[in-house]
Amino acid sequence: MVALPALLPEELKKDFPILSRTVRGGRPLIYLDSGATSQKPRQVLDAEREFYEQRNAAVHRGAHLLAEEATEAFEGARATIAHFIGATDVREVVFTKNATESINLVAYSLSNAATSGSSASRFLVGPGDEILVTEMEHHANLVPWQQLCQRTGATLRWFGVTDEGRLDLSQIDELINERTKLVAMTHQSNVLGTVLPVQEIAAKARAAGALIVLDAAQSVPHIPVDVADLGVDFLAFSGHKMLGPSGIGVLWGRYDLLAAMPPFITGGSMIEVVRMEATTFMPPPQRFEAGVPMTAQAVGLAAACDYLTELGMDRVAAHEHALTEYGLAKLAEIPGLRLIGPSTAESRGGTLAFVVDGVHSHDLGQVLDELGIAVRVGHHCAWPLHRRFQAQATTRASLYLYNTLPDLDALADGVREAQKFFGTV
Amino acid sequence: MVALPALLPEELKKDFPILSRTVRGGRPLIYLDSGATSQKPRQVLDAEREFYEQRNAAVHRGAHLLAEEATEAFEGARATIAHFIGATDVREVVFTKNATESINLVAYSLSNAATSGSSASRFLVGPGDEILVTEMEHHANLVPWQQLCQRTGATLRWFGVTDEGRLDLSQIDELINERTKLVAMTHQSNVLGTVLPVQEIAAKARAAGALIVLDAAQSVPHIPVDVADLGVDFLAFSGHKMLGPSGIGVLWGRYDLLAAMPPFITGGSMIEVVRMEATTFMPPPQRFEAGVPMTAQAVGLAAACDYLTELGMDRVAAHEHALTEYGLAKLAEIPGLRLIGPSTAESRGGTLAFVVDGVHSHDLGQVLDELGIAVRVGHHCAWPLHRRFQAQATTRASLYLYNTLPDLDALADGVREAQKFFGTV
Amino acid sequence: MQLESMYQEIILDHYRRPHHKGLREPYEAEVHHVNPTCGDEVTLRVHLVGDVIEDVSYESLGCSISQASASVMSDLVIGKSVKDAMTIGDEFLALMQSRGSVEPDEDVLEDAVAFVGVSKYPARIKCALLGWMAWKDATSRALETAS
Amino acid sequence: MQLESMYQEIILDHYRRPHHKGLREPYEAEVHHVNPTCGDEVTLRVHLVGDVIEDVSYESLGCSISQASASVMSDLVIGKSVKDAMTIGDEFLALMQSRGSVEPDEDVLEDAVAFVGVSKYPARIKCALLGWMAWKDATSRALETAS
Ligand SMILES: Cc1ncc(COP(=O)(O)O)c(C=O)c1O
Ligand SMILES: Cc1ncc(COP(=O)(O)O)c(C=O)c1O
Repeated sequence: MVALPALLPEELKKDFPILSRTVRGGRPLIYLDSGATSQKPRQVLDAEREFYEQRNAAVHRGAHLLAEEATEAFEGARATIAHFIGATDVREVVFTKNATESINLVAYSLSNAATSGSSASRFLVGPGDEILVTEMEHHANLVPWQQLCQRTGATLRWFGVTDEGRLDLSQIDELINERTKLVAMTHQSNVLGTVLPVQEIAAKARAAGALIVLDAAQSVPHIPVDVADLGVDFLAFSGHKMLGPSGIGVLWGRYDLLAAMPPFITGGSMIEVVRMEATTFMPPPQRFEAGVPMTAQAVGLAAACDYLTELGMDRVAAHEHALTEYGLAKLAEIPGLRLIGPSTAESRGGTLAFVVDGVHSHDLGQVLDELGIAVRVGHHCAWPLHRRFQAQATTRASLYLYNTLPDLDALADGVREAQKFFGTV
Repeated sequence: MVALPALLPEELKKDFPILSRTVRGGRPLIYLDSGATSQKPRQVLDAEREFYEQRNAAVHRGAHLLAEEATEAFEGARATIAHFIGATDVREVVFTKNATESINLVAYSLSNAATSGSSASRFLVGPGDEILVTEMEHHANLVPWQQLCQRTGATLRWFGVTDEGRLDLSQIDELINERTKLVAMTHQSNVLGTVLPVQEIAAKARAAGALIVLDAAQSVPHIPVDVADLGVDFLAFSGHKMLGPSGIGVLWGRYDLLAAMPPFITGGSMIEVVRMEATTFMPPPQRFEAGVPMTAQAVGLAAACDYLTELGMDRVAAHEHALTEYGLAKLAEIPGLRLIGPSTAESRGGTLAFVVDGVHSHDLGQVLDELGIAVRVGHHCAWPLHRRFQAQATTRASLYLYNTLPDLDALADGVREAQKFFGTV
Repeated sequence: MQLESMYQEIILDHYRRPHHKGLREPYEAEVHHVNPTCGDEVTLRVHLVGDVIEDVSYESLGCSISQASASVMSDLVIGKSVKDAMTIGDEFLALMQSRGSVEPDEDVLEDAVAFVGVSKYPARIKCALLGWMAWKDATSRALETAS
Repeated sequence: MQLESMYQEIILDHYRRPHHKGLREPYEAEVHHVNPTCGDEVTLRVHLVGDVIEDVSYESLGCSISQASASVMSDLVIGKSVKDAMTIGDEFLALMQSRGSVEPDEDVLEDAVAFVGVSKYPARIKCALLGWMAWKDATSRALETAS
């Protein structure tokens, strides 16, 4: 085992209280399921608690000191998060409960355009129009678009995936055409690890006049993301996958678009004037943040951004890249193991999904769990992609900044142990 | 000042760290804004933190020990919360981000029925149908219904409010008719304090074949609520108003209805089978919980329910009733103060809204804030109700279990001080 | 390792050499069940003669637990009356929900007692129940068709 | 109490006896602005002659700060050129966003310097700006109509 210069210091683990707990049979926990949700550093938990114990109040609604301080903390968090993704206009950051809601917000706003008057006509979608996705999408970036098509009569189309686990761009000029109203794609696949050529696709989509939604749930936590560079219109991610609390997500959107879009969830704090007969709405981001928001969680997520910024997203990405190279090599040595996804670490994140001949992923996961190794088994909310690879289920190890080379050694050893247990080697 | 036997011990304040902080000029904080959001006891903050530090994982998705423990904590929280509101079937409790989303969930599920096939036909709403609300609704229980009408062509109608701040039932037999598809009303007004005769209205609505949605955001935190008794179909509330974390709400719904309703937000963890062409959905509650949920917040909310249950909701209600009687008497002594809402504590919660001649509520709130007293000023997300009372804005003191008689003395003294400052007395 | 308590030899045997597997004629009802979290699936047919379960045939894709459980289930219910088989099914369900705290009755459950270890792993209980739920569903449908 | 720093006598005077209040003819543009958090509202008209603000007239409902600010604003802009008035408006906006950290220029802002204390209370800044925003909006519209 070599210590690679790109790696972050192992002491990082100490910031994460849960990583020092033990699991089955008193074994230390080896957490390789950050693609599902990440663990939280003390700094994030402290920030949330400090908010509750010192400044908790309903934001944007009160004139008293606590409300003032809470609003400042909340809007300060918005600014920190905006800065983290390179958004220069803080009003472009909308808080949601998770990436799933962020994507649904766009999908519902589009169908609401049908009954929102002429100012929303640029968002109209209907029969003959096409929504374009990919076969590697997480259900969160697939089902909402199926449902939008069901509500409006539009047609869903999709990019295929190559055997290597890359997006199949061979049909792009047919797939993106004048009927294409919206292109929704993932930035980084939560199964394959593949990073998509977003700028290239976005440029064609923009030329065709389509809106572009990027599911950045697996990229914002792991690589430097700058919305100004990507050329997309909307970007969705979740706090819980990037060291932040559960219960918060973000939709970033271009201001001119957000400002013209009909609302999604309606209620308090997003209105301008309310009469029994009719209501008018605030500009973004308020228009899309009905009700008392996830205030403490926004503060926690901002603390997570600060933590990541202090480490440096470049270093986080380099760390994961080094781990990925090492892990890919380790897994490649195991007979009977088939990787699903690119076999090299180029344009690829630290998500290692695979099948093992003769050992179902549920059984493999069970053996690993017994060894203290937490991985995910199943279709990882990407069922069509699994069908594409004739894999009913896969085992997925997903890495983050607190993982180490020994974690990957343990994974490889665990896979071999499962093969022995089930008598396939 | 008398110590009333119904009051809870003052030591309760010690459970709430924020209540020992000081505000402007080093004055102790007197928090009278719990109607906006409540403060959190240490027990709730500890439960959340313990979850993050020991059991955090994505629920319902992993097979490893952490995922198992996290799922158990999350589903255990659901059971605790179900029990707290008298629901015998835990599957009837759906987690949302706040009461606002809970109400929108029902409103969108109804409009989605239009494109969800014959199995959803009982939820169809269209031109000629009527949605019935009240003039005292919070925007969260008004705007979503206006929007549903806008999407479907149905007509919004509403109950008026009497001068005493009670619901005007004189037109009930005309308002509830065979065209009424849904009745949405508040359980307890967030301005007037008025508790509505829910059972009486629900019985008529049910006889007319209408669905009944109860906004319980201001009742569940303050009085014993038993869904089995109320005769409603849906009930919505928020965690943050009942000692729980921000970022979590609940929709309770009758199982047979939830089981027949189309989904609202779609994505991972709510699906049965996903193909590129089409998707089928899980039964409730999963069908309505797309994406990684607010896990830690559910655990925190369950801890809040435990805290309230240990005190006893009867005692909480009695405490607030005693405070309300005292506060009403105190305010009645102030010349130039006009209460908005019932002047006695019967069928009324601890929400004291008023206007003071010659002192705008913003200015009054400022004086109170300077004295360390946090109240809310404005329309409190109930703008039509304020118009009804020709009040552009009111000052609202809203009580909770940690308030005391001296808090109300301070309020009354503060109002008089503001009158002096602005020279109106 | 505690693995042996879950993967008892009986289970691994059924997994490697499942009984009654394959889809056969005749049948009165066929169902397709899926475990939405992992994608495991089973297609299952029931053939009734009067109130006796004459045959249960199935195709399935899934982990050792779900495969073995379907095999054990078919052994247990084929040849029994619907009523008796349902009783066994209820007993198995109770075992699965017991978290390892009940002593399974070997006279009733036969090879299915081997699943006692599975009941300690909540995420795997659904695997063990997949075939049983499919059988229950198919049987109710077959009874409906008959009546 | 710090209240006196916010509610300076000048402010209370304007609040009790607002200048230029009432809606008057002629005007080129009328706007209605609302503060959505508290419901305070103002209806405001602008009358231009060439590029000079000949009159600003308004009706408003709201707190002392919003009322006094509208009154002070009308004093400041009436009779000025649009350009000069906009400069004063920008100066006032900067003062409001200063959190009490800048020394306001009394030569430019006149009575409006009294609002320096308000800038320390973020929730009240919108009150102080309500009339100004309405005036700015109405003026742009009046200019559009003219061109
Ligand atoms: C009566 C009532 N209904 C609904 C709500 C909305 O709750 P939330 O903002 O938590 O969604 C509130 C509180 O703001 C309320 O007081
Ligand atoms: C690629 C991708 N998109 C979307 C999501 C949805 O995120 P959430 O469940 O937090 O809404 C996830 C994670 O579950 C994901 O991996």
